[in-house]
Amino acid sequence: MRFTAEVKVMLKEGISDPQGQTIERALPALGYEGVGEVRVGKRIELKLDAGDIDEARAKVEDMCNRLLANPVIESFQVEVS
Amino acid sequence: MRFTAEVKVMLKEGISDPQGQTIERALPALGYEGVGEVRVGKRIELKLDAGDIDEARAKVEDMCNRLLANPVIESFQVEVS
Amino acid sequence: MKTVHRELGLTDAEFDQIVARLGREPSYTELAMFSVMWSEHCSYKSSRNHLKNLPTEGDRILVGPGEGAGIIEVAPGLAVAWKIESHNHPSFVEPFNGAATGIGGIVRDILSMGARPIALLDSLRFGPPDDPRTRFLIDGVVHGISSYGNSIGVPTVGGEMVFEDCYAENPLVNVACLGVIEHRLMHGRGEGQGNAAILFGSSTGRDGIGGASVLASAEFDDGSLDKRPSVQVGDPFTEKLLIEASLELIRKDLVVGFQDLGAGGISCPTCEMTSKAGTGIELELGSVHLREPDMEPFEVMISESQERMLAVVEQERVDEVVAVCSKWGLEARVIGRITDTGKVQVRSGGEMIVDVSADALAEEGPVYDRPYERPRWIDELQGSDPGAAPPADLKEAFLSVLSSPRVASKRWVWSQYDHMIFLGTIEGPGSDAAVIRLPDRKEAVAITTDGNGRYCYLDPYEGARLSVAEAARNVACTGARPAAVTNCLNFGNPEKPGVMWQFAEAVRGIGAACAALGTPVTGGNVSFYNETNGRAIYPTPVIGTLGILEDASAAVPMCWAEPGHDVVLLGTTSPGDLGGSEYAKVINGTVGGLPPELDIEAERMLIETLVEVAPLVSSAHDPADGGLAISLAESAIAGGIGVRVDDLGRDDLHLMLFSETPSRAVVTCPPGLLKAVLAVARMHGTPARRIGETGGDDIVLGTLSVALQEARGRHDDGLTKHLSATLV
Amino acid sequence: MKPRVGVVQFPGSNCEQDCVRAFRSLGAEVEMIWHAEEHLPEVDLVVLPGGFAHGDYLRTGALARFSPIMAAVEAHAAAGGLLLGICNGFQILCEAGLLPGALRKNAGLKFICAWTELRVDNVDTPYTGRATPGQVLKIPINHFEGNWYADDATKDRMVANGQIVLRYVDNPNGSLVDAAGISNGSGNVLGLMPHPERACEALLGSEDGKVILGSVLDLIGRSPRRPASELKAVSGLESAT
Ligand SMILES: Nc1ncnc2c1ncn2[C@@H]1O[C@H](COP(=O)(O)OP(=O)(O)O)[C@@H](O)[C@H]1O
Ligand SMILES: [Mg+2]
Repeated sequence: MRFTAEVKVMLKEGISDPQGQTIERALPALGYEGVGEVRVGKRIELKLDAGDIDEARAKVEDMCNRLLANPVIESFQVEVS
Repeated sequence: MRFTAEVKVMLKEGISDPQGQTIERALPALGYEGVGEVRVGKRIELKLDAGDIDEARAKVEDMCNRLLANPVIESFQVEVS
Repeated sequence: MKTVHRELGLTDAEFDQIVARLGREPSYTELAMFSVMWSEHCSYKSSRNHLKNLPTEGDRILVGPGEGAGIIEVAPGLAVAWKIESHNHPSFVEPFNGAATGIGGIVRDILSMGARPIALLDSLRFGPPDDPRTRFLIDGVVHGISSYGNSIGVPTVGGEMVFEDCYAENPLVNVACLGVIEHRLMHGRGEGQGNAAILFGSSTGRDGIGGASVLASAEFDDGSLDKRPSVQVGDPFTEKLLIEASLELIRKDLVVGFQDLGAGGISCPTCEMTSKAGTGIELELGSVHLREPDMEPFEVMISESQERMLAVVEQERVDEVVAVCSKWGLEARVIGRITDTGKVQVRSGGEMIVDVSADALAEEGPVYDRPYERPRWIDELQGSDPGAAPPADLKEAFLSVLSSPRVASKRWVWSQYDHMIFLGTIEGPGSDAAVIRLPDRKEAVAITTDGNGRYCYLDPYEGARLSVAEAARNVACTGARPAAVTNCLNFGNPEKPGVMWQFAEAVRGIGAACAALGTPVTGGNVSFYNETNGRAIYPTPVIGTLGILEDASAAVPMCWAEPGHDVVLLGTTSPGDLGGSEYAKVINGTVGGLPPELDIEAERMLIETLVEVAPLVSSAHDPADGGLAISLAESAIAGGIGVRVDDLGRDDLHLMLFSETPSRAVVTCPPGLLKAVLAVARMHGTPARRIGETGGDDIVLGTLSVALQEARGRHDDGLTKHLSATLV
Repeated sequence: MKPRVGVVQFPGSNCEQDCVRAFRSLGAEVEMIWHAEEHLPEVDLVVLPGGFAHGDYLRTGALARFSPIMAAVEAHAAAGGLLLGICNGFQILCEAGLLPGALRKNAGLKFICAWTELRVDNVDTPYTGRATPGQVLKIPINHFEGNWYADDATKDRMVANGQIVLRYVDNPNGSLVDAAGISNGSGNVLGLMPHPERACEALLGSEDGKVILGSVLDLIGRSPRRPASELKAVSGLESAT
């Protein structure tokens, strides 16, 4: 069966996020007040074959640990459908 | 009121995505067969003040059009909660 | 409290020393500060006794070891800063950010002297490149350096990339930086009672807590990859702002003293600057600009958040300083005042939580005379086969050495680095030393890093001398006169007598060679505990030599300019010099025997010769890894011109081609100038003889003949063919 | 009268000094313009230099277009004023809509610093007057995001109009139609990824950068007051986007 997976990769809590901070600092100048806690991460979409949804999820999580995310500084979330 | 927004920015359909392709090419060597259509994009989280959820969404969409995405090559999706 | 100090990396004896010094038990925050300031990384407790014997003085040396960087006078009123740092452990844990923050750190060291950073070198060592984990490390490290260095607009103009099994679990990432004093030399002194201490740059977060004590001063084991909270993320944009804001503050004469925040966080500049000035400091922790609101005082004091500086400023200038910082978009806050107490005193919420002598933290750390002993195995190693056996096929051997990852072209690396910005890169990556013209001047400096862990493994004293000689020779090949040395000493666990012996021998070798060559040591860095699971790296001193060239346009390239030029070998080849050579390793799979013997006086005369023949020659390049054959091939490939060499002596051809005898160089000149070149060499007592001529489409070395095209192909893809496999 | 060149400095610009040096060596009077200013001084040519304007974190040039000076830069260009974007400056021009298309990550997903050869495909622009048709220039590139993209209609129109002014002889980054430098419809705005300021001195490896920087100074020299009035419109297109 073919599944669609969506992977969200974000920097772990406590790891500084210069991208998010830079955007946050720039927003007021563009007329957006009251915006905060901006964090920037990655989003990966893919399709894969698996016997069932649990196997698909396990496979994608495994890929995240090995390739798609950098577990030293990033955490990830997987959604499969 | 404080809202949380999640913005997904992906390359438009039809625009080649070398990052996605590189991952796709790397996967078989790591033992993952049958994975395809890999696309890599950005995910931005932020918090903002707005009167209601519609206003919040409109604000974030406006930010996307002006800053968070480049309409020439990217499309975006906004979720507010 | 009884065991907390151990978690912080302090020994029981060190803890007792702290209690005795204070006359009481330290507070937790005080203990944390002692743990970073007394760490190996910050206090040099195991190395001090040896380093103090290095030669450090010379006519051109304006500032020697002990400050952010050495300062060397290039011409009257023109001075440069020069320094090297290691970021080995962080780069193993998180290659991209580890290497990136390594660049950030060395750049701030240079900046702290009031110098604008204008060039970087990266000296890298990894395990064999065909291992996937190594490929991941290489890609991360190179990308980290490129992304940080390129963003801050400082060119990376050269370096090294070496592969050995011993670095597989402990890669070395050393980075050197060159700066030029723009307005005036700054000193890290916290002078003037009542002056304000201003912290500016990034906010302070939990990143890198205990980096100096936990990451840089301990061995690795399998659990080390979990030492994650210590990982720092670099922000090159803020670093760029920090550079410009700092230089503007100096240009406007707004600061009294100035220091970067690196290992040890706020603790480090506060105690060091006041200890040097004989003053004291009072800090209000509540004034520190925090990234995370709920940080403990000890975390604030030792956090190694990147991209921060501390300036000491007269009260009347505070507003102007804040204004300059905010022009550059940087937060700047007064966090304390200079006092006359000789103490670092820290208040948090009205309570005094730190009250210790600045000297105790900065100057009076423990100093160890660690026992050392020549290890037994070294005799067996030196007595083993050096690997000089002839190859089955000479041509294939030549191509194998030429395409070994260590010798092959590093273009894959340096094409990812901006190496041209500032319009000063006269000779860039690919040459023996980079030649950097100083901004808006005709003077240039030549800079290089060199180290040979294999030689040092066979004989650390001789290996260290050879590294100093090679670095000086590389500089001299460009026509520059070697003037100063910075060094990065990468070793295993100093608590092991065998490692300590390697260290002592290497330092002795560096001292001897630097003294003989007249290149004082202006500073450096020691990185111990380069061991994983008890296996140490080869002892690896990396030497960064800087030379001076009065006229940038006189720089000598390493590539051949024209066909029909005479090829002259300076120095003599000892055909037995194959111990630890690239040939022995690649062809015979051996690292054994003795390294080549260095005659330092011959080296000195060769360097004199190279400097003096510079106006006469069209190229100069020294035989190093791989010997004469490789050196000739490199110049031919780079120039796109072949070569014919007939006069290679009587010995076995492979010995003549691949011996790594030091104190040699190959120069080329138009035929009309041959006599003049030979005469200069004779005057300095350097053996010199014409061995051939440039030209044609082949590399012909005696009976060996290879098409230039084929040689180039193998040299070009020797490294990349390993890397391209599965990199993402 | 010397041509007057204004180089805009964003906080993270890093090639601004190199541009100043190169233009000065060619005889121009150069001043730096801080990005937070709202007005341009009187200059004949505005240059957006290379670098990482505001860190380039989200996308290159994404934040820079909102710098206060950009409104004045846009007005300058709209009035036909000369505007040159080099590398990051080119990326900013695309983000600001002053040039069509967008610059994506290099196809090889690596930063590239290397010498390249560029063919001049249109010599009828303010920036290529010194070139002969088809002349090949040796000028280095230095970027991660130089892979120019535009939709088919835009691309075709630009090719037909001669707006693809410079092309790579050997495409290093995947750029559509090998584009290395493009202009707007009226030709007064040029953006290019290669760095001509790094190629104005034989000692550094090439003097071909003078062809581009010198051409625009020549043009200004012929008509210092209103260089825009001399512009030869490359086509009937008013604006590129
Ligand atoms: N990591 C690196 N970064 C930048 N340049 C490098 C790197 N590694 C090697 N190079 C460049 O490749 C060339 C060859 O290096 P190397 O073999 O160490 O030279 P040499 O034998 O003269 O010391 C040098 O110009 C060096 O600067
Ligand atoms: Mg050399």
